Amino acid sequence: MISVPVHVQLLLASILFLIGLVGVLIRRNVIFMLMSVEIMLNAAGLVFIIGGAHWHQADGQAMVIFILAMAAAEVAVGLALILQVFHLHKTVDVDCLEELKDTQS
Amino acid sequence: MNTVIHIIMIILILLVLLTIAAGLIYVERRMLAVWQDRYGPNRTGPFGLLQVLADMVKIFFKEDWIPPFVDKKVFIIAPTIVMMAVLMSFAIIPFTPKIGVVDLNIGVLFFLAMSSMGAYSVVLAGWASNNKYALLGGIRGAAQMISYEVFMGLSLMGVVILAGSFNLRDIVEAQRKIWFFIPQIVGFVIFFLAGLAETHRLPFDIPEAESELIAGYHAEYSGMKFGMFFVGEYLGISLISALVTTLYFGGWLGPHFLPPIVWFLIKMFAFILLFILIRATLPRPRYDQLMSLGWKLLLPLSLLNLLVTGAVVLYGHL
Amino acid sequence: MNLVFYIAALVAIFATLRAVLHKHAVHALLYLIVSLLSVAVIFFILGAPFLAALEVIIYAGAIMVLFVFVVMMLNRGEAAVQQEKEWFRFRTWAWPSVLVLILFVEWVYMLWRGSAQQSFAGVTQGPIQPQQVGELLFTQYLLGVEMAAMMLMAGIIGAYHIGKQKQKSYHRYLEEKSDQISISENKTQEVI
Amino acid sequence: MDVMHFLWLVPAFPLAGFLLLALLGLRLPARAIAWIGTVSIGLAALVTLWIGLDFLQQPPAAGHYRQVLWTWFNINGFAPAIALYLDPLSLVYIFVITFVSFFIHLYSTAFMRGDEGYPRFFAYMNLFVFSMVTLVLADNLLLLYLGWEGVGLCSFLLIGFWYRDEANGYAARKAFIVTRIGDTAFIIGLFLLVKQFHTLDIQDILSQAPQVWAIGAAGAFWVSLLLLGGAVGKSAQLPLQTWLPDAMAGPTPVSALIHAATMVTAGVYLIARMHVLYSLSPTMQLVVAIIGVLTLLIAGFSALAQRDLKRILAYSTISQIGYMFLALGVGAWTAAVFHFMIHAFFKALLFLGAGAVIMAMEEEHDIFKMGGLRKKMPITFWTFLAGSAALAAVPIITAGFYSKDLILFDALASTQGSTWLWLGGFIGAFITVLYTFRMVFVTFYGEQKKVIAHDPERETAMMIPLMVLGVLSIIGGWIELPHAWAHFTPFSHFLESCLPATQLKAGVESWELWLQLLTAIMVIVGIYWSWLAYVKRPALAYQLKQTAWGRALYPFFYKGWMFDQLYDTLLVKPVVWLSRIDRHDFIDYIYEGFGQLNIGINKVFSRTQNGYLRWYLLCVVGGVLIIFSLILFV
Repeated sequence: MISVPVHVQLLLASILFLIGLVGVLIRRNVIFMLMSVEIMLNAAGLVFIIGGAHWHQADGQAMVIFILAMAAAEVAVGLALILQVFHLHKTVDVDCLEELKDTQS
Repeated sequence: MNTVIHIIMIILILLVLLTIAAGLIYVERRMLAVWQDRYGPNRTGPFGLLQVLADMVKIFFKEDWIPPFVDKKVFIIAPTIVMMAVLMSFAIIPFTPKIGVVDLNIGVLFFLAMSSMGAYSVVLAGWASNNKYALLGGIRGAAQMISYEVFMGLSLMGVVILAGSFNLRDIVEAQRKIWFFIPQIVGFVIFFLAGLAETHRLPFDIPEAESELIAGYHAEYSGMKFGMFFVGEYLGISLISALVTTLYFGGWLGPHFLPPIVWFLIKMFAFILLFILIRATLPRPRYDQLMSLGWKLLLPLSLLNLLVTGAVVLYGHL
Repeated sequence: MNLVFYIAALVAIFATLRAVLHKHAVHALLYLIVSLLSVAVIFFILGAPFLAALEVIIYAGAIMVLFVFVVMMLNRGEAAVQQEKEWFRFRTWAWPSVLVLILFVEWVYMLWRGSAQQSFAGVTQGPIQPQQVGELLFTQYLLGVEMAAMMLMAGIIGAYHIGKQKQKSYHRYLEEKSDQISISENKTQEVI
Repeated sequence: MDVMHFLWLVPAFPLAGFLLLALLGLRLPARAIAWIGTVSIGLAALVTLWIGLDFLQQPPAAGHYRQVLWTWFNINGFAPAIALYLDPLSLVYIFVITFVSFFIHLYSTAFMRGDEGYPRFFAYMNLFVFSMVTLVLADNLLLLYLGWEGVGLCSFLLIGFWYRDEANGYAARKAFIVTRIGDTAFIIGLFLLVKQFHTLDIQDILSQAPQVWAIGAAGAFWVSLLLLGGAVGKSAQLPLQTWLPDAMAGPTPVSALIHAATMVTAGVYLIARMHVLYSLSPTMQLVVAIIGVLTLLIAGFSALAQRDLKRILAYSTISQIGYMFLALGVGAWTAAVFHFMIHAFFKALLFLGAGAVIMAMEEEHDIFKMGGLRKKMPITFWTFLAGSAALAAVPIITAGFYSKDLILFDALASTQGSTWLWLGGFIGAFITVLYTFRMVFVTFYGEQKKVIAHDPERETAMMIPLMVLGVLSIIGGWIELPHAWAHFTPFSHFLESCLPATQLKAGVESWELWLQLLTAIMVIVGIYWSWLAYVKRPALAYQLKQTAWGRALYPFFYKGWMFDQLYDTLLVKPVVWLSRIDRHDFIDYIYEGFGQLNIGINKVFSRTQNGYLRWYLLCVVGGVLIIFSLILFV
């Protein structure tokens, strides 16, 4: 197959992960935040695949299947929440959703 | 050297497929006419055979107009997705033991992946057109396609269990004893229905229903972009027919007096004709009827089929 | 094949960056789909064809369609792009970016130090077949599969319940009737 | 099919009854509650009877039957099992427990009718029976301890059953805390045993102990002392006897079942069960005997001065258990168990009769405000008289005579016995006669001072237990006749396989008849005196009270030899005083400082909870960054 060094492969995964992280941190639109979370999940899956390929074991792939299932469930609930939030607040701005703050400060 | 032959084969298959798809425009119109007791195109050339050429010329030279209110990039990308997805899917079809683009281990999954990509063309075309009919069509199309994809995949798994492989060549080889449409008759019916919905052919052409959505998601398209949707649909029909042939009807297998490729094409054309026959005969269901048929009947049925198949195979192993 | 890996990696990085930074939701989603497809290619190259297919079918094919759906349903138009531009200020992205950059530097340092200490060869063995993954899933990780199934069920029910909007009847008569029903329900709950 | 396999049903039925009542009790009608509560015990009693008959017909080869249900836990090879162990000793106990409980439950269905805590009462009672049966059937000391604490809990719950009255809650807490002192000693003893034998299996310990310890060894001394502490607490013996009179705050059936018939004799059971340890430590055995004698005297004198019907019975219970301890102390194991059985019959009977009287008198406890009930309540009177006669050990015709006489004889004639012990027991017996018949005469003779509001004799459910137990109090003793009369001793013969026979001094056989004669005279004299003082010439008792001795001793006895006051002065007051002067001690400031610190930190950190999701995420990233930096560069 390929002979790319493992640390280069991991570098790709970490770059993808960090891009996702940046996305979560800098976007105020909830949909974009959810997308960025998906990017991060995907990058984590990539690490599993790299590990599985490195040691030539199927466990990594099994883990990624779990990640897929988890992502599917999470996105379903998350998008339903976004719809409901949009329905109530007429906005997708995450900074408007700050009712859960400590009132004393 | 090998690579060169490979590339030549890919180009040849592409050409043949596009020709067939274009030819199907003529075939469909003629056959519809036969079944509806009229003539169909018969002016251009003998039996109207040159009608295909005329249509092609028309499509190519029509003004390729992009409405000003659309989202330009997405509007352009959308029709190419469907073409790309369908043509990519053909890569895994083993026409004969020798002819075929790639011998992929996960062939069936690759087909499913590509068909799920196909959903985007409908959604994006509908959304990019910035037109409420188109958007409705797009939403309908997306819901229909991702719903039917579920049990399309599930119904295929019966075949996969019986053959023990995702590889289409292995599946064909596994049918030397018996064609899978006999043990997998339920799976075959479900797959065929799902194929109809996947290609949004009549009677499941709800995303583009002329009578209610004025052509739905491709209402704003014209020229070659429309041509891509148009040809893409015929390619889709061919793809489903080829897959049904491969998965359930023994692919190239057949008595030796004809070469394998001929057997394959005969079976494939039979199913294409079946598609056209269904279009000619059945009325369009309502949208909610389509969805409840899928989720409430086909999904449990395909799960049951999968369960029974798995149990039988397991029992056989024991 | 190494070349394919690098190309796919570059495409993935570029598309992901565009997806994260794009102002337009649908375009960003398209970039994200491209990114997922190229990750799928990388999966394939790394000897995980099964997961590559699943990545396309589930991630790119199903999950992203849900996103597109929601974006289409919200349908916020050109004003949304303006708003995104407004939100996207130096003040917003400077600090997070610096932090993440530091994190990145640390990770790179860690990866390189690790690779210097220990020579990791690239992948040379053949791909792992779907059969192996399936056997593993239904033997060693059976409990995990069951739990994933339960989680999906919970996700479906939760999504249905959360996403369900209250039926709004526009007919005066029907509305009154539904009010009455809700009052009587409250009463019965009090009695109980 | 072996009948013994159904042994687990004996604890299972009461447990099932408890669970049903605890979960559904509030939703069920009173009749169903009564049925569940009583029938579950009745079934347990029937299973016991069935097993007992089988045991008598074909005794198991080893003399006992062991049923392992499951392993409780396993830590480093220390694996106590949930196992039931049935031998003659435990058979006698579960027989008495289940049957007496059944009759008391039956009685309670009528006695407690209309009480708002009806389901709660039966739930607790069933839980008690379950715990008691577990205690008795336990195969190892840890399971025994579980049952031990279970009965303690039920005792606490039932003493404070009418918890709205503060005094009842106080009595419940007192009982709980005082018995807890003994239980603490008990569990320390268990620790010692585990350290020595690495097991808590009773039979293992009993078989290994003689090999490990010589007679008089320090280990045996300490273990038996600590176990005695537990037994003393549970059985209300000196010096932990103060809780039992107050425990009469609970409903009368509870006093009958828990504080007379069964739970308080758990200490006797424990010592009889671990008799090998006491045989190895003669000093401790002597201590047991002395405790028994002292207790029976102290409690007897206290009973003489009480006015509350139930408190008389409570002190009498303490005194009778003192007899059992005396028997244990002189090595008359079977005599102790025999007296336990007979005592369970007549004391339960007396309490139930007292309950009927109190019910008729509208919650009046003072015997001097009753009187003349003989004609109005004939069944109660005659059964109560039978029970009193058994308590006073009226010769030949009552069961109490056979058991108490055996103890007195053994106190003198056993190798560990002595004249002093016998004399104590004898005086105690005389006092017993006095206070018993004082109670009977004052309550049932004389003129009637109060009208009967609610006649309990109409309640069949209350009268049947009285009659059955009355009959048992009379005939129960005939299964063990004195040696001097005949060699008919099936009871001690039955117990022989698990309890050694009493070692008698040489040439004492002939004394027995003389002793019996002495006892008989003493009883008759005692009855005559009581009759004289409380029926013939009531002024006599009053005059006696007015003498210098009477004025000094009467309040002293009335307050139970001032033990409560003594403990109050010695223990409670100093602790209260210490805690009062040390109310704001420096340790509190440390904790308050922690509290203040927390509040301050909370003020600082609650500013970070500003509701902005992205801010939280940024903090997470910052944290991750710090952790990575630490991993990489430190």
